[in-house]
Amino acid sequence: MDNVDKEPSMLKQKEMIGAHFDRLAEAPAQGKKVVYTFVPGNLTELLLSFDVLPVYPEINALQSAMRKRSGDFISEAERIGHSEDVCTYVKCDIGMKRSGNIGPTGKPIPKPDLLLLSYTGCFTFLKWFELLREEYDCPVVLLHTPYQADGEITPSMREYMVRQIRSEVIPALEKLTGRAYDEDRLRECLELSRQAEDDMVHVLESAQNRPSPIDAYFGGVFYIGPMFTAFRGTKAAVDYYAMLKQEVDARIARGEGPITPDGPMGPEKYRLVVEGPPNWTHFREFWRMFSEEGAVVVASTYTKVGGVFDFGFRHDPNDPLGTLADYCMGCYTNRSLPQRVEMLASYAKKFSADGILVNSVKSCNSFSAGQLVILREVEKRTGIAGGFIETDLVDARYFSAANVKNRIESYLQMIEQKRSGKTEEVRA
Amino acid sequence: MILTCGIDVGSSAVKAAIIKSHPGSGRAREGAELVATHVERIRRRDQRHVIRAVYDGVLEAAGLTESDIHYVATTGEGELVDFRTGHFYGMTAHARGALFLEPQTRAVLDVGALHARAISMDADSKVVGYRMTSQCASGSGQFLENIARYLGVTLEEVGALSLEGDRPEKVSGICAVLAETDVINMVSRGISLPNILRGIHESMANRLAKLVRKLELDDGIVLVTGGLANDIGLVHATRAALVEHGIDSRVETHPLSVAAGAIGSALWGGYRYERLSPDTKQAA
Amino acid sequence: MVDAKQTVTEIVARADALYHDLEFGAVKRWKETHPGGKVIGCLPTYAPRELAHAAGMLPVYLRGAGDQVEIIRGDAYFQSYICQLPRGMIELALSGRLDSFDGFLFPAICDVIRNLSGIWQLHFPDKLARYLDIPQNFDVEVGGRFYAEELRRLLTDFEQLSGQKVSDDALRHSIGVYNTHRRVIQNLMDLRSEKPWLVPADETYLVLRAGDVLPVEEHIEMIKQYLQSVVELERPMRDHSRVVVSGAFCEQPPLGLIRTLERAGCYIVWDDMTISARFIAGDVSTSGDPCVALARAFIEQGVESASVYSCKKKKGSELCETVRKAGAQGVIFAAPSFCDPALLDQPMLQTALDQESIPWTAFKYAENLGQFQVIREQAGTFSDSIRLWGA
Amino acid sequence: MRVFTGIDLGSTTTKAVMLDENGDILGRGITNSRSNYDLAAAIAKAEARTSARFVLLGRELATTEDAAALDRFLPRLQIELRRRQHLQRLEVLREICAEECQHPRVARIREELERRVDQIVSQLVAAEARPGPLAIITKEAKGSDFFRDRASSDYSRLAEKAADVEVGFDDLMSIFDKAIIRVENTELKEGFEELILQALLDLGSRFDETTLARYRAAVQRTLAIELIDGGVIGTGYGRQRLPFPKESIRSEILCHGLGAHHQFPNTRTVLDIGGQDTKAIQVDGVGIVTSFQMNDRCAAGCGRYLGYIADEMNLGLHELGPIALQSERTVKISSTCTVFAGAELRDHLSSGQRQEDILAGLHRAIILRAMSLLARSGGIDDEFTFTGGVANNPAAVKALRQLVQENYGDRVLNISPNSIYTGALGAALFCRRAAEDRAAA
Ligand SMILES: Nc1ncnc2c1ncn2[C@@H]1O[C@H](COP(=O)(O)OP(=O)(O)O)[C@@H](O)[C@H]1O
Ligand SMILES: Nc1ncnc2c1ncn2[C@@H]1O[C@H](COP(=O)(O)OP(=O)(O)O)[C@@H](O)[C@H]1O
Ligand code: SF4
Ligand code: SF4
Ligand code: SF4
Repeated sequence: MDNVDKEPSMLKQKEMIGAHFDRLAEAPAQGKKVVYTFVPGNLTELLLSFDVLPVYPEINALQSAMRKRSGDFISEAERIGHSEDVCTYVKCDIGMKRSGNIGPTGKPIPKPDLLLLSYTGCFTFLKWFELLREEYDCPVVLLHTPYQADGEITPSMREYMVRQIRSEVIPALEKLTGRAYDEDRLRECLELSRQAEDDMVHVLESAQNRPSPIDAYFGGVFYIGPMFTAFRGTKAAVDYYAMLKQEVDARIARGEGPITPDGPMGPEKYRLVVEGPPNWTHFREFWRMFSEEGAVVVASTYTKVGGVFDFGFRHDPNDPLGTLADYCMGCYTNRSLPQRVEMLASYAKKFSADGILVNSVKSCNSFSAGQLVILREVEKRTGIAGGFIETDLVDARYFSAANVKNRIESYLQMIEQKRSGKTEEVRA
Repeated sequence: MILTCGIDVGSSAVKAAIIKSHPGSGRAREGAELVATHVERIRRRDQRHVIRAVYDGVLEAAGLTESDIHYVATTGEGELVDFRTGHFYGMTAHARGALFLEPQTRAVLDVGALHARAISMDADSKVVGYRMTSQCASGSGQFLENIARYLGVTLEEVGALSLEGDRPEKVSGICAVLAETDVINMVSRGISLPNILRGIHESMANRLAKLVRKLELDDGIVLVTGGLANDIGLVHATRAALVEHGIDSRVETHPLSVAAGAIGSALWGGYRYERLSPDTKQAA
Repeated sequence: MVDAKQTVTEIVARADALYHDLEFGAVKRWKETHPGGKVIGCLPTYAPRELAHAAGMLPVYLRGAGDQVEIIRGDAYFQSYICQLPRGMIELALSGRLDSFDGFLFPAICDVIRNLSGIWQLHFPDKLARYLDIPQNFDVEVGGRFYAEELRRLLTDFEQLSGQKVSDDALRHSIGVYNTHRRVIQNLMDLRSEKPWLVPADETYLVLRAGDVLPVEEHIEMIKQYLQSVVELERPMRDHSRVVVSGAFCEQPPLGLIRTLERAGCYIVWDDMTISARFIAGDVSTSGDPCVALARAFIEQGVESASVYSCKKKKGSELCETVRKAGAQGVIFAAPSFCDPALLDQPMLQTALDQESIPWTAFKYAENLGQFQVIREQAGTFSDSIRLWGA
Repeated sequence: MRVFTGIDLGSTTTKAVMLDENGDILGRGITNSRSNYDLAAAIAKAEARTSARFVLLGRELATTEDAAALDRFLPRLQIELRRRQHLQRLEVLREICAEECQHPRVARIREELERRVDQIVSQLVAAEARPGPLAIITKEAKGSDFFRDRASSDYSRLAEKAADVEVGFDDLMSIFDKAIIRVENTELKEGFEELILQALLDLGSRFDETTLARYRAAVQRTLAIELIDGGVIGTGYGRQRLPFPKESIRSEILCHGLGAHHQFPNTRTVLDIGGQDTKAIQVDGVGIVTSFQMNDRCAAGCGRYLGYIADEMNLGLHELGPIALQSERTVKISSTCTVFAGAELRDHLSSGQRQEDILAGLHRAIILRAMSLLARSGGIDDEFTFTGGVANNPAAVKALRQLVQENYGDRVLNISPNSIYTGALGAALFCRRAAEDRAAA
C-alpha cells in the first residue's frame, strides 16, 4: 500500500503495531516481562492487568510470510527434523526462533518469561508450546479450553476454565510479576474491550451495504489486528475502532467500496462469504485476484478466530473470569462443525452473498478437516454457489498462483453465468 | 583371492561390478581391487533379461566366467536376481561403494531414477544418518529424463547445456508432472534450453541440499552417486546450493559413481563370504 | 507341540479374519446373541471402554478402512493433505458397513477426529455421535474433576442408549475386567521383548487387534491361549536387530508394512500401534467413585502420547525408558502422513534419543499404502547398520 | 461464410472446433500441445480449417450426388486425405532424422545409424503407402490418435529389431525422440487444395471421368467459399498464454459444461479427464455450471499417467485400453503418482502379474481418483457425460461404468466419439454467442 493513499486508520494501526514491537524490543532493558501466547483464546486483558507484554507466535509467522521470509524459516525447521506435512505456522515460528528471532520491524523479539498456553480449538497449539518449551528455559502454564462439541458451553466447562484461570494462570502471573491479581484493573480493561468490540462489530456489519464499504476478509484481517492481539482492553484500540468506524461510515455515505492495495476497488460485481484463513505469502496477489474481478468479501469466518462478537458476545466487566472463559470457548476455532455451518449460512443470508468460497489451507487441520462438508451443507441450506480453493498460510510452495487464479476465475464466471441465466435454449 | 560380483538393480538401470579382494581383509577390505563394471539402462526391457545381460557383460569385461565368482551380492531390487548369494540394503551398499571410490567421503548423495537420498557415514562407511525424498517423484532422475525428452535433448547433453545457462528460470511446481507444464510454458516464452535446464537443476539441487542439510556432517567429501552423478549440470548446481545452505563440504563425483551401489555390495559380499560356513561356500 | 502349533495357527487365523472383516460380522453375531444389545464404535486413541461394558454394550475400536476398501466417497470429504483414517471412516459409514453400530465415540486426540465428530453429527443425526474431551490439565482437582464429570455425562448417554442404568458396582466390575485385560496384554508385551522370535510382529499385532471387536472376556481368553501355546513352539531366533516402533497410535500401518519391517531384519519389541488397550499403565482402582477412579488413572497412569500435553519437563524420557526396558537397539518412527500430533512430536522425541545415543530412523505411511520397497530399504539399512557395526 | 472458432489449449493436446453461422460443427483439429502454445493453436486451427473444408466439400457434393454414393465416397476420400497428410509428416520425419544423425554425439556410428534410421522410416512409409484401411488412418479418423503416438510405437518396435551392439536401441531412439518434436512443430507445407486433389487422384481409378469431373468441380466450388473469421475464444490450461484479449478467454470448466450440454442436452454431471487435470462438473438443465471440483496440485491419476505407462510398455496410447479389456483379474494398484506409475508397473510385471491385469488395475486407479472428485463435486446425476481424451480409452470407460454402477446405481453414461473436443466446442459456442451479443448490441 505504498503508493496508494492511506486512510488515517491504516496509519494509526501501523503506528500502534510498530510501537508494540518497539516496546517488546526494549522489554528486557526495561525489566518488562514477556509472555508468549496465542491469538485464539488469548487472555490479553488479564495480561495487561499484570502489565506484561504479549507475543503471538502466529502473528510473527504471518508477518514473516508477508515479508517473504517464511520460506527460509520453514526450511530451517524442516532441516531440524520437522515434517513437510505439518502446520507451517509452527515451522515458521520455530525456524524464526532458530534464525535469531527478529521481529517484523527488524528488531529482536525478546525471549519469553512465561509461555501461556492459552489456546482454543487446535491440538497443534499444544505441540507448538511443547516445542517452544524445549527451546526456552521458562515456565509454562496451560489453559485448556474445552471444545464446544455439542454446540454449547456447559456449566462444567465454564467451571473447569475458571478454576484453571484461578488456580494456575493467575498464580503463575503473580509469581512472574511479583504483583497481586488486581481484579479492578482487569474490569477496566474488560470495559475498554467491550467498547472497542461494539465499534468493530459495526464495521464488520457495514458489509451489508451495497456496495460494501469494506472487504471483510482481506481488509478484514487488518481490521481485526488490534482487537485480536496486544491491544484489546486498551484505550488505543477504542480510539482506533472509533476512527475506523467513522471512515467506514463516510464511505457508505459516499457509496464507495473498499480500499484495496491498488486503491479504491472498482464496481462491485460479486459478493462472497469466505471460510478459512488467507494465504500470507502472496497476500496482495491473492487479494488482487478477487478485486480485479470485482469480487468483494462481505463476511468471513477467519475474522472470528480471535473472538466471535457479532452474535452478541461482549467482554463483561461484571464477571471477569467467567467472561474470559466464555470468550475463549466462543472463538470460531472452538466451534463445532454444525455451528460453523450455521454461522456461514447466516452470513450468506445476512450479507446477501452470491457465493461461499472455501480457502482451504494445507497447514491447518483444525480449519480444513471437514471444510468440504461445510461447503456442501451451506450450499444446500442457502442455495448459493460454492467454490473451493487450496493454498497455504505461510508456505509459498503451496500457493500455485496459476492454479488458484484459474479456479477463482472459473468460480466467478460460474456465478456470473448462473446469475445471467443465459442459455442456448432461452435464446433459441 | 576372493572374487565377488555386486549387482545393483535399479528402477531404470542395472549396474554390476566385480571386486577382487584378499582373504582376511575384514570389513575394511584393504587392498581390494575393482576388476570391471558394466551398466545398462533398462529402458522398457524385461528386468530379468537386463540383469542377465549385465552379469554376462561384466564377466566378459573382467575376462571371467560365472564359476570364478565366489559371491554374488545384490542391492536394490535384489530379489530379481535369482542367482544371488546375499543381499545388502541400498544405503549400506552405496556408502561402502562411495568410500571405495573416494576415501574421504563422509556423505553420499545418491540420485537415482525415482529417489534421491542423502547418507552420512563415518570413516568406516557405517551409515549414521540419512534423508530421503518422500513418496513423490518430483526432482528425481526420471523427472529430468522426461523433461529432456520433451526438450529433445539426450541425457548426455543435459549437463553441458545447463552449464551454459546464465539466467536460470525458476521452476515453481513441486509436482514433477506439473513442472513439465512449467517447462512447456518456458519454451513457449522463448526461454533458452540452457536456462531452462539450469533452472531445473537448481530446483533439484535445492531439494538435494535440503536433504543434505538435515544431516549432521563432519568434514569430508560429499560424493554424488547414482545415475545423475553423470550430470555435471546437476553436480555443479548442487555445489552452489550446498554453499547457499551454509554447508561447506566439498561435492565430488566419480566417473564410476553410477556403479557405487554395485561396488559397495561386491565389497560387502567379500566380507560376508569369509564369514560363511564352508558348506554354504560350497553351495555358493 | 503339534497342538500348540495348531492352536497358534487357529488363533492367528481367527484374528486375521476379524482384522480383515470390515463388514463387521463379529459385531452382527454379537448382536444376534445379545438381543437389544448396543454397539458403540470408538475412534482412536483411548476410549474408556469400561463405561460401555458396564452399560451392557459392546465397545468396538474403529481404525479406518485399512488397505482393502477402495476409498471413493471418503475422498470427497477430505483434502489430500489430511490423513487417510477419516476417509476410511466415511467410506465405511456411507457404504453401510457401520449400520450395525448404534453410536460412536470420538475421543479428543486431534483436530481431524474432532472435526470428524462434527461431520458425524451433520450426517448421521439419528445415531449418537459423542466427542469426549480429555483434560490437558493434570491436576486431579482441576482436570481430574472435569474429566470425571465428562465421564459421568458420557455414562448418562450410554445409559440412555442402552436403556440400562449403571450402578457404581457394575462399573467397578467392568473396571476389574479391563484390569485383567490390561494384565494379559502386558504379559504378551513382556514376552515380546524377551523372546521376539516367538511372537512375530504381525501375529502379535493381529492378536491384539482382535481385541478391537471381541468382547473383552473373549479377548482375554484368546491372549491367554496364544501365550500358552506360542511359548511351546520351536521358532528359530534370527540375527535381527531389536526395535521399538513409535508414532502409529492412530491410523494403522498396513499389515504388509509390519511384515516388511520384520523381513528387513527388525524384531519389533515394543510399539504403540495398539496403544489404546494399554493407555493406562497398571490397574485402575476398583474402590470409591468409579468415574473418579478412571479419571485419576488417566491423569496419573496415562502413558506419554502425542495427543496429550506432556507436563513432563523432558519430552521423550518415557520413550527412552521404554527402549531400555524392552531391550531395544533403536527406534523406528512410523507415523501416518499428515498426522500433526505424531509428526510434531517426533523432533522432540528424536532429540531425546540422540542425547542417549539411541539410533532411530523415521518414515511415513498411509493405511492404504501398497508399496513397501522404500521402507524396506530404509528399515533394512537401519537394521544393517545396527547389525554390521552395532555393539 | 462466417466461422467461429473455439480453441482448447490443453496441457497435452490442443484442440480447435469451428462452427458455422448456424452453430453446426464444421471442423475439428487437434495437435500435441508440446513446447509451443502459439504454434499448437495455429496448427490445431489450421487442421480445423482443413476439416471444415472437407465438411463443406461434403455439402457441395450433396447438391449433385446421391446420398448412397456419398456414403461410399467421402469416407474413402477422407482416409486418403489423412494418408496424404501422414505421408507428408513421415517425409518431414525422414529429413529431420537425417539431420539429427549429423550430430557429433553420434559421429562414431553415423553412417550405420543413418542407414538404419532411414530404413526404419522407409518401412513406416511403406506400411502407410499400402492402400486399404490402415490402422493409423482409421484410428485417426476416430479423432483420437496422433502421428506422434502411432509413429513412436511403430518406430520403437522396428528400432528394437534393428538394434545390435554396434548401433544400440538407445541410439536409434534418441534420434527419433529429438526429431519427433520438431516434426510436430512443423506446419505442413501443402494446404487443403493440393492434398484433396492428390487424394482424388489416388482414388481416381475407381471413378469414371464424368463423375471425377463433377467431384473436381465440387472441390473448386468449396475452395471458392471464403471462411471469414467470426472470432476465436480460447480456453484450457494454457489460455493465459495466448495472445487473446481477456474477453476472448473462458474458463475450461464453463466450456466443458456447455460443450457437454450441447452434445447431450440431458447432461447433469460431467467428468473430464485431461492430460494434467481432472474436473468434475455439475450443470443444470440449460448447461450452466452449478458446482465443480478440480484435482489439486498433484497430477496423480490424470491422462499423462497413461502416457507414461504407454511409454513404459512401449505401446501406443490407443493400445492400452484394448489390452486392459482382456483382463480377468484386476491387480490392485496403489500409487497414482504419474511418475511412479512406471516403477509400480515393472514391480508387478516382475512379480509375475499379467500385463493386461496390471493395466486394468492402472485404469481402475485413475477412475477411482476421478470418482473421489465426482463425489466431492456433488455426486453423479443422470445423465452423466464423460469427456476429455481419456474418454477414448475403452478400459477407462469400462472401469468408470462399473464404479458408477456400484456406487450410484443406474446412470446413463454418455460418451461422444468427439469427447476430446468438448472444451473446444464449448469455447466455440461461447464465441458464436459473443458475436451474436455484439451484433445485438
Ligand atoms: N549422463 C546422464 N546425465 C543425466 N542423467 C543421467 C545420465 N545417465 C543416467 N542418468 C539418469 O540416472 C538415472 C538412473 O540412475 P540410477 O542410479 O541407475 O537409478 P536407479 O538405481 O533407480 O535405476 C536415470 O533416471 C537417468 O535419468
Ligand atoms: N486414443 C486414446 N486412447 C486413450 N487415451 C487417449 C487417447 N487419446 C488421448 N488420450 C488421453 O487423453 C489425454 C489428453 O486429453 P485432453 O483432454 O486432450 O487433455 P488436455 O486438455 O489436458 O490436454 C492424453 O494424456 C491421453 O492420456
Ligand atoms: S493447525 Fe491451524 S489453528 Fe492450529 S496452529 Fe496451525 S494454523 Fe493455527
Ligand atoms: S505431485 Fe506429481 S510427482 Fe508428486 S505424487 Fe503427485 S503426480 Fe507424483
Ligand atoms: S492419524 Fe493423526 S491426524 Fe489422523 S486422525 Fe489420527 S491422530 Fe489425527
